[in-house]
Amino acid sequence: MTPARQSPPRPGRRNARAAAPAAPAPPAAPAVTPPAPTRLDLLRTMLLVRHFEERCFELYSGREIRGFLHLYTGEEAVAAGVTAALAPDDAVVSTYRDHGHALARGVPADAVMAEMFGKATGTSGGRGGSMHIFDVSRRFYGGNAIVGGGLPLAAGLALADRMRDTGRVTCCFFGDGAFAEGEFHETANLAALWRLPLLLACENNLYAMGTKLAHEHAVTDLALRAASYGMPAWSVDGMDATAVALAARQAVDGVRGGGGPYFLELRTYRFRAHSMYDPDRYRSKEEIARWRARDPVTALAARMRVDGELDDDALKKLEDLAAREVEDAVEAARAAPEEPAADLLRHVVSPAEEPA
Amino acid sequence: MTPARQSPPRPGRRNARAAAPAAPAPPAAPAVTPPAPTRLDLLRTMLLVRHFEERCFELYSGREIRGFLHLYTGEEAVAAGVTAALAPDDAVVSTYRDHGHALARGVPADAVMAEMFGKATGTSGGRGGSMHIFDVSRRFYGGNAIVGGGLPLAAGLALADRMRDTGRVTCCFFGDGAFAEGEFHETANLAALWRLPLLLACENNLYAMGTKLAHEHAVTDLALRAASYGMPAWSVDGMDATAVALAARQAVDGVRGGGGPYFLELRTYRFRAHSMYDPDRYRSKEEIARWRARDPVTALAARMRVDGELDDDALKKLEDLAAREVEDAVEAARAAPEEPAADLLRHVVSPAEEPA
Amino acid sequence: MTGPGTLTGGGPGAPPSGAPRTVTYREALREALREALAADDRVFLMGEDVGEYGGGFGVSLGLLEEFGPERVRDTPLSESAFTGAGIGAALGGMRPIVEIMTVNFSMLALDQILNNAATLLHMSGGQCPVPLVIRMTTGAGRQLAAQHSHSLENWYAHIPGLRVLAPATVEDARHMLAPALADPDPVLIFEHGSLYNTSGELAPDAGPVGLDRAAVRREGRDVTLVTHGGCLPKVLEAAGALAADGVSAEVVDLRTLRPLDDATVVESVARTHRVVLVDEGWRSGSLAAEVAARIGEQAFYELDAPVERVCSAEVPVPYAHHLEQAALPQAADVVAAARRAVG
Amino acid sequence: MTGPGTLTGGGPGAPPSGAPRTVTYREALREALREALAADDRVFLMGEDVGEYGGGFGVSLGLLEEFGPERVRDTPLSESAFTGAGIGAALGGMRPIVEIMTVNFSMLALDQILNNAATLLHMSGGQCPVPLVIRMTTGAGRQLAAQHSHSLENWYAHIPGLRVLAPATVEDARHMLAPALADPDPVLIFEHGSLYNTSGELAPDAGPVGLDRAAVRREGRDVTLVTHGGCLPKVLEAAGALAADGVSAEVVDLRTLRPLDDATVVESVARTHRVVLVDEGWRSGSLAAEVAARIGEQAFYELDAPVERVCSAEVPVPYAHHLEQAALPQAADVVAAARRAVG
Ligand SMILES: Cc1ncc(C[n+]2csc(CCOP(=O)(O)OP(=O)(O)O)c2C)c(N)n1
Ligand SMILES: Cc1ncc(C[n+]2csc(CCOP(=O)(O)OP(=O)(O)O)c2C)c(N)n1
Ligand SMILES: [Mg+2]
Ligand SMILES: [Mg+2]
Repeated sequence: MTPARQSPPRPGRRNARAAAPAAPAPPAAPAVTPPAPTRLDLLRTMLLVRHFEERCFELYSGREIRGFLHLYTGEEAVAAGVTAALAPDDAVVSTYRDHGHALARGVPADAVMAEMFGKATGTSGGRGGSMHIFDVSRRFYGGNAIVGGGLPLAAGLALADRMRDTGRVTCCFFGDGAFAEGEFHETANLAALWRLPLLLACENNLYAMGTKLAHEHAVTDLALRAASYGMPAWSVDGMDATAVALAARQAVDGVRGGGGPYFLELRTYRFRAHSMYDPDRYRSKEEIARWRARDPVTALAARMRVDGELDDDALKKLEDLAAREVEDAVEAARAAPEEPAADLLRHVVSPAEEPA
Repeated sequence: MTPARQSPPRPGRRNARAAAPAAPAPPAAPAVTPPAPTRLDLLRTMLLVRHFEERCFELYSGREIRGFLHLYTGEEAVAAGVTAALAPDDAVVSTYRDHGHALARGVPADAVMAEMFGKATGTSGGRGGSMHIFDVSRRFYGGNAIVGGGLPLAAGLALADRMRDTGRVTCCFFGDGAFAEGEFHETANLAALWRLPLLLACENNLYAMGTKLAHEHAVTDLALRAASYGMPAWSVDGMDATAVALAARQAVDGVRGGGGPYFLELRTYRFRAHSMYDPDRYRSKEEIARWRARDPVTALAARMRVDGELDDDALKKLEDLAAREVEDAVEAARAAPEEPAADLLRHVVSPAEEPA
Repeated sequence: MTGPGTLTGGGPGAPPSGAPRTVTYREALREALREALAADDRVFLMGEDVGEYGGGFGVSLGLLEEFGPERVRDTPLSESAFTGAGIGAALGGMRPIVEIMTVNFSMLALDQILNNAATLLHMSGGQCPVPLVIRMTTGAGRQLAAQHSHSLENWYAHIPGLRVLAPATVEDARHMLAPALADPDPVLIFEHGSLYNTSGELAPDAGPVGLDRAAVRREGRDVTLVTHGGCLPKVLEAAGALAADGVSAEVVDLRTLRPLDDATVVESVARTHRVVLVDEGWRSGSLAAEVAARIGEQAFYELDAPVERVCSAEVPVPYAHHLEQAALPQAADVVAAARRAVG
Repeated sequence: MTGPGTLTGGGPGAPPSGAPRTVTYREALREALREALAADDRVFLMGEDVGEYGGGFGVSLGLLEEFGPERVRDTPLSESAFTGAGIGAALGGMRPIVEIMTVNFSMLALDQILNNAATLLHMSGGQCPVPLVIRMTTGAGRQLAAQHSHSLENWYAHIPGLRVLAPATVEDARHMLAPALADPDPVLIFEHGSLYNTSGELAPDAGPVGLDRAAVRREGRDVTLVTHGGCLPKVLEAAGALAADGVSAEVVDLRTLRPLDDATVVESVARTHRVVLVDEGWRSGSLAAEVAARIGEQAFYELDAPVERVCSAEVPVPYAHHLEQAALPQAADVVAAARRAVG
């Protein structure tokens, strides 16, 4: 296909391009998978997410963040490893558990935190909150709070790239729970049928809210089932950031090379409750402790230490940097202005274009 | 579980049992699969369906039947073979292409035809038409015109039987097109997870309206994909009534024995267009002719003839009987009264119970 | 997604006879469920996280332990399939109660509700009544943003064949379920998320309530305020404020949104001649629009002023507290509208 | 499921200049699609059977041959996925036109339309406009029974963030698509099934029409008849009958159901002082209810009689011809209501 022509704006008609940010034009050169991340890169990302999430926990208890808050603690290796395989032009679609994805994708901590404070400087001007972080400049198409709701959307982003032959990849995160929704199956079929450049990144953390995997699925081997759509599908240890990064690179390369969709089952665990409302009655302390013993952050740091890539001082410095970035974000969010209530009705429809 | 207690009707409250037909009470003895059908049984059923459908074709052209009309011609072996494996207490859920299922299930041709004439003597008092044949006395829970819409319903009927341990089976017919809808996948998972007594009878006639199988599905081996839910799943030659009957008996026995859901892919072909509106542009004459050469009715008759079970006279007699039954149904339908328009609002809600 | 604050567990089974008890809306719902499960073996509760988790909003906490996993049945995420399974189970002789976590997610089950639950009876010429109860949370006010804050009971109230309930009081939360289960047709129950933690008194000897009539929650002479569900507390607050100011407001709680008891509304308007409709739904196409239309049809010559509507702003509900509150009907808005009406 | 009668194929590309042409509603829609596909590479059509079959109702017949399978794209049965894919493709820079075969099946895609298409712009603080067009058939009258005969455009008209169109004339069928595609936000187009075979004149030089204003289809003094979509022919017929009887009826075609051009309605009512609303939706919670509410709010002191509504009976649409016709608004019902209004 030839690149899309822009039809000229019609005088007197409403037009997105006048006011709202235009959909980023497809790149002149096809997107290319970035070089493999170093372990230090991965560790940095994971530390930022970890500090961010744990700080949010406190802020929620202090009532500075409200609404539903779903923390990513324990699953950091997944976001860090998968996003490391994506080019800046690739797209990401996320869930309501989206801070980790957003931060790993490079959305500034400031903007994410401000969003949770409901401030004008937040990624969505305070309209989205924790579950709806967006940053189109980084092709981060948002936290989606309908379980499975992001999947068709991601297929559509991939379809646009396929039709315009951009070489771009769309990565969609979703959970083991979402795999049971019809949306997953319809999307998997569509993507495989049309060979869409889509990475289906399934975060299997063994629970959908309080429902354990064996109560969600008749067959719990999700990769095997995904393979029934005729797409490559692998299971990966989601507590091992380097393993995730490696698998993700291979999958993204396959997708980018025209191999159609790939499916990754990232086996992980959330250390905290489903949301801040959840008393976490359905999991035993022992089970949680067993998984905490495999903490992806300490595991990676430990391996780096063994290999002489990291010492206590260096780790301390990294931790401090992460903590500082988060603390700065909190301070900035606290100080930031609110959107005026008079602007309540902004962004319901795009602003009308001024008559020419 | 103990059998359900009936709570006494509350005076002054609306109550189904007073007016609408009660849900059939679960049988005292567990349902038992009937003896295997003879080839003659199968032939009789198929002839009835064939004559019925071809007559409907004419009646539609003569404007005596209206609305959407989806004919089953060519697929008779499926309905005949599958329903032969069901006990009277088992349940059936159908699609908009439902005459064949209904007739094979034993719903009187009179009542089905009258429904298509929109008459008061029709199975649904003329309110349903061709796509919505119901006969609860035969546990025929209706033609459903939302593709895939009957599947969750069928799972629920099976769930009721599972919870009450009745030994009954529910059979749900649906097409290759429906297999792509999220409803199929959600239902398959639910049925397999809860080991529901459900027979998933997938009529793969290679087309969903004008869309060929390869444009509907990334992987066209439907039985293989159904097996990914952990249920037994087989492909059967749907043009061979005895093969269908045999496979259906085995599947129904497995389901009834507590094996959870079974999936049958019945490979068949519709000889006529999707509906009476369809000019059938998307299939070649040659393809249709190839399949017509495998006509399930003539194929079975031919085999019976070779085996000395049927001669020309006997076949002629069977044909005449079927034709007569259909013709009687047409005459009766023509003569039948309409529901009074004053009764338009009947059956929107159940009639109020008279105060005690 | 999950329930707030302190959740009391099993709670006392039979109320101590004598004095009224104070219970929360959540506890009242739970008692109703427990009673229904105990009374009839055909009744079971099914939905996402109704069991081990205790219900997305904590309503069914403890019931799994009491009635077991067959009758308090956790489902996979699959709103269409498990709602449809509830319809099928109802056809099969059971009396299912399906919980959809919130009305937002019920969009995924709407095909089953509209095209099967509400339609089977008619389409089958009366052969297939569907004695099913579906419960769901509705409404905004807890900063859950645009995909978790809808009020779409008006859509369900549009569908012939359904009965639609909106318990706004602890008493209705406690006593609407039994008659809903006795109804041979599908009944939807909308529980406003902001009500779960409210509390009220329950008479020890109260039985099932009627489902056909609106309730006058406060009597008054000058203006009629009509509302339902989560707005009732705000409207009562507004009526209090108006009274302090010499305006006597009557408060009508619709309770049943389909069939709508317009007689009670019209009768009140015929006395007050002025009316304010308060509805958390988006204004255009709100339930308040239907009530306004009926008042116009049935009480045209009784009206001394235009019907006033106080609805939500037409915006996907924003997260930030001040924006969300600006989007929702407030007691002050009701007071202002009532003042306009009484002129 | 499929299209009726004679379907003209590709048809002439450029109209012969000069005189107006008579075309069917179906042909007008097809010409609009062809023009859109030719004008902008970003535009593509996607849905069940839009390609090889020629469209469930024959609208897109011939376009596959002309534009190829990438741009006239048959989808598997999966309303949620392909509608959502349309939303995503719009975010990705395309200008998709999604066809959902009928509004009945759109229930399966409603979550995507409500929670994504209509909501992304707001939820993202303005970052994600969704320039998507969704077309679907609506309405009853062809004996398709209870699962194929809904009129639910009122539900879509309830959703902030959407624009909802109901072309009732050949001209609107031909010329609403281009401005809909130019709209940066999601636009839904409802095509009434009974209109496809109707025909009308197209001026050779007509361009895109405005999407913001209702149209007065006939001028009159005594009573205003307000309608949209498939009811327009019946209402014009009623106006003719009334005229023969000395009652001069003005006919307003809403055209755009969201945002609703209440100004045109109110202006007309301010002249006629009497109004009948005609809407094929079920009466309770119909679009007519919203129009009635707005008239009550904005033209209360202009009304000389109660607003009349002529809607469908509240029943799942029955198959039998006489029952179906009894359920739907008829010209005679409109005449009777107008007579009541003019008293
Ligand atoms: C359609 C829908 N149904 C239910 C919910 C409520 N809910 C939110 S998260 C969740 C569990 C999802 O589990 P999973 O997909 O495994 O993701 P996880 O939370 O484990 O990351 C549920 C049931 C919802 N948001 N959307
Ligand atoms: C949800 C839904 N989408 C679309 C349609 C229109 N439609 C009716 S039948 C049909 C094809 C179904 O194909 P399949 O399941 O293979 O059954 P078949 O007609 O071949 O027996 C379509 C698209 C519908 N009725 N329901
Ligand atoms: Mg999970
Ligand atoms: Mg088929």
